[in-house]
Amino acid sequence: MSKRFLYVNRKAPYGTIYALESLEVVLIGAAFEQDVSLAFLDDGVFQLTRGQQTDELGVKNFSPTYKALGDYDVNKIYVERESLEARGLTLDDLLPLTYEDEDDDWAEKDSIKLVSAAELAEIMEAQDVVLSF
Amino acid sequence: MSKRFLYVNRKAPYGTIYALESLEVVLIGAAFEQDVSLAFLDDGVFQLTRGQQTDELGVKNFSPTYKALGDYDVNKIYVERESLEARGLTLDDLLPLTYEDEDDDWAEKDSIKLVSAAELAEIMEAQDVVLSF
Amino acid sequence: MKFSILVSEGPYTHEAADTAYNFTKAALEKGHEIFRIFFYHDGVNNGTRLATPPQDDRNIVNRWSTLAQEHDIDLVLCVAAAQRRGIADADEARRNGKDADNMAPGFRISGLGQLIEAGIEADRLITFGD
Amino acid sequence: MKFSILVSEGPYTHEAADTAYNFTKAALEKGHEIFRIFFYHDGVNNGTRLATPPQDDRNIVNRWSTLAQEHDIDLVLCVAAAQRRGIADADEARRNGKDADNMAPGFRISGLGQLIEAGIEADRLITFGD
Amino acid sequence: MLHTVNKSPLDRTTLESCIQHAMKGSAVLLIEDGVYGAMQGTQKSPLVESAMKEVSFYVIGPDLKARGIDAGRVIDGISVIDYNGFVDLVAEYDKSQSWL
Amino acid sequence: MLHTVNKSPLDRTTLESCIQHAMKGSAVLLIEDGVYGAMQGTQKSPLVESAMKEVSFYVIGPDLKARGIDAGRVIDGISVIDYNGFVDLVAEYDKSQSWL
Repeated sequence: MSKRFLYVNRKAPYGTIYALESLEVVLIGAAFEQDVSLAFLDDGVFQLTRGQQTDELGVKNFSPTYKALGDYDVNKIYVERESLEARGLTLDDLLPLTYEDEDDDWAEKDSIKLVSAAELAEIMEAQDVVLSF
Repeated sequence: MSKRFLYVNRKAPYGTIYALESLEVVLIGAAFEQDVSLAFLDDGVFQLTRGQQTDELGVKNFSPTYKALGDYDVNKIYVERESLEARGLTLDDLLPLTYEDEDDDWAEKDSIKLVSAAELAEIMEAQDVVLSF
Repeated sequence: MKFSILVSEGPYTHEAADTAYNFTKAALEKGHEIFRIFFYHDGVNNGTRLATPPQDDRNIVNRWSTLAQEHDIDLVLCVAAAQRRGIADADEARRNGKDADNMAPGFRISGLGQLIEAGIEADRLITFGD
Repeated sequence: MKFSILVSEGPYTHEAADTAYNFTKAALEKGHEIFRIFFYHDGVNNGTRLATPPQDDRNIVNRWSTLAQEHDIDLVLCVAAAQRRGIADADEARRNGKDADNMAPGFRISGLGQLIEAGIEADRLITFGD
Repeated sequence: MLHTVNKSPLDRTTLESCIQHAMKGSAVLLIEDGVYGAMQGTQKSPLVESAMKEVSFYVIGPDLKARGIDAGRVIDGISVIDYNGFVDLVAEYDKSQSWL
Repeated sequence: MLHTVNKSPLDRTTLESCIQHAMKGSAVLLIEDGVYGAMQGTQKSPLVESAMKEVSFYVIGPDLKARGIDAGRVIDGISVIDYNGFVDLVAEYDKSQSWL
């Protein structure tokens, strides 16, 4: 019996290591055949912004890895609307994350679902294991 | 020529180590014959609350050390009024910190000065070195 | 009931290691089972034997080692997090060409899969962090 | 101008160590003098030679060691903070009865007085922390 | 679900975010610096007082005592518990989420 | 005085406290996660925009770029600088205070 795992991301990238090390857990966890979802809220939505360029900072740019999540069958990525709005962002500011749906002739679909805080609360409540970073 | 050193304390005690390790710097710094002031604002005012009892937590109670500051000639301790008020606290909730004034026949005087945010800004501006924790 | 615990911060700097310890002790006293304690992020710094805290303070590393010994608890340091931060057992040190190791007794180093397994196998997973 | 720098967080976990490094490099390139870099709180974790970060990432500890060697910079780890967190040179390890040490080249361990002195002697003291 | 909050609501938005996502019938446990959220008469007390209509609040006694917060200053209706109570809460609710 | 802020104003009260204590003629430099305070159109932009009448604001370009914040989204009047500019600011002002 598989469990429902939710990874909750509430912190901005680069200022601290939590975003990067959370992603490492998700990638390893993908091999365990559990039901996996990711939630991005509060400053966590900044993890998914397009156009990250880290050369001048001298640190590793790990944002391309989010685009690989679809290949790992991690395609339930919930982004909270209220968090985006408070930061002056829209979905267009975020990386386009997609996956190929094997139940629909491998059609390319969006992994990101924009949800309200109330909807996200329901999603959190529906999990078996919640890991927060 | 002595420099004016200000130690700025903005974090609550016990949740993180900054309050304790800041105090260790102040005690060592007291031996250097500089002009020393301490500022407590934001959650830093919680460092000075009376009645701290850490037995059940299993950590060291370092709040008695603040009372020793007067003996180290550290007696300019600024507490911000707005920070206290936002936390529902008054001076009566804080440790009574005193020193003996050698210029006034060793009379016992209060080390804590309650100041407004505007006054604290002036005090910060009047320093040579500001160390923040 | 079977608990797994995730500790995400190092000793002393954040209270997380204290809360995790107090929680674990209470759980054991109430007869619960601790499936595993997994140390991630700066949490791996709980597993160094080179710490010498002041004598009038608690010794967080030794507390974990003692708990592991007395209750046969599985204390796992994440290998990737440990490598970044310089925590190594003898094997890891050799593999990485280091001339010394620093892991404390009672801990072992393993992969992140052990955290996922901890979430799958236990009835509850609880996280202590910053 | 003469700068002193205080680094209050460990490598990787917070950006402070990166900002401090980038600032130091820029200051040196502009011809300023670095009187001392003092590592306090978790900042002492910048000084372990046992770290093995991923090959595609920066090596924060080695960067400091190289900087110290090339520009003769005084990198000081606070002894009290280092003892709490398990960073030791050979002398400290012997004094504390430890069987190993882990300090990286280019660093030295000393007291908090070195931080106060850094504040007194330099024209500017700037802090990088969490 | 059991939510834990370990940050001061005067310093961070964590408690506010937690409350916004805590559904009716769930519990919020204030630990570490989160216990400042249990105090009466602070700028953030109304946040908790209004959330208590739908959510049960708990606070760790040893964390309150360490910080010198007398039990009499805790908002009415918040239960002060020890680590045994913490363990019981984790067992009682089917899962926990730490708001870090 | 040069003030530095390294925390997101959406997560912490740090920037607000800094601004409250920055006197006329001083400078605030946004670094690390503090650079989110330089963005237009966020819930906290008005805080910075109104403080700019008395205080000069700067932001670290490499930190903006790492986070994918285009220079066009920075509040008008905030100067984008690199680490050389950071060094110059520290030299220019007689002291610095880090709001951690």
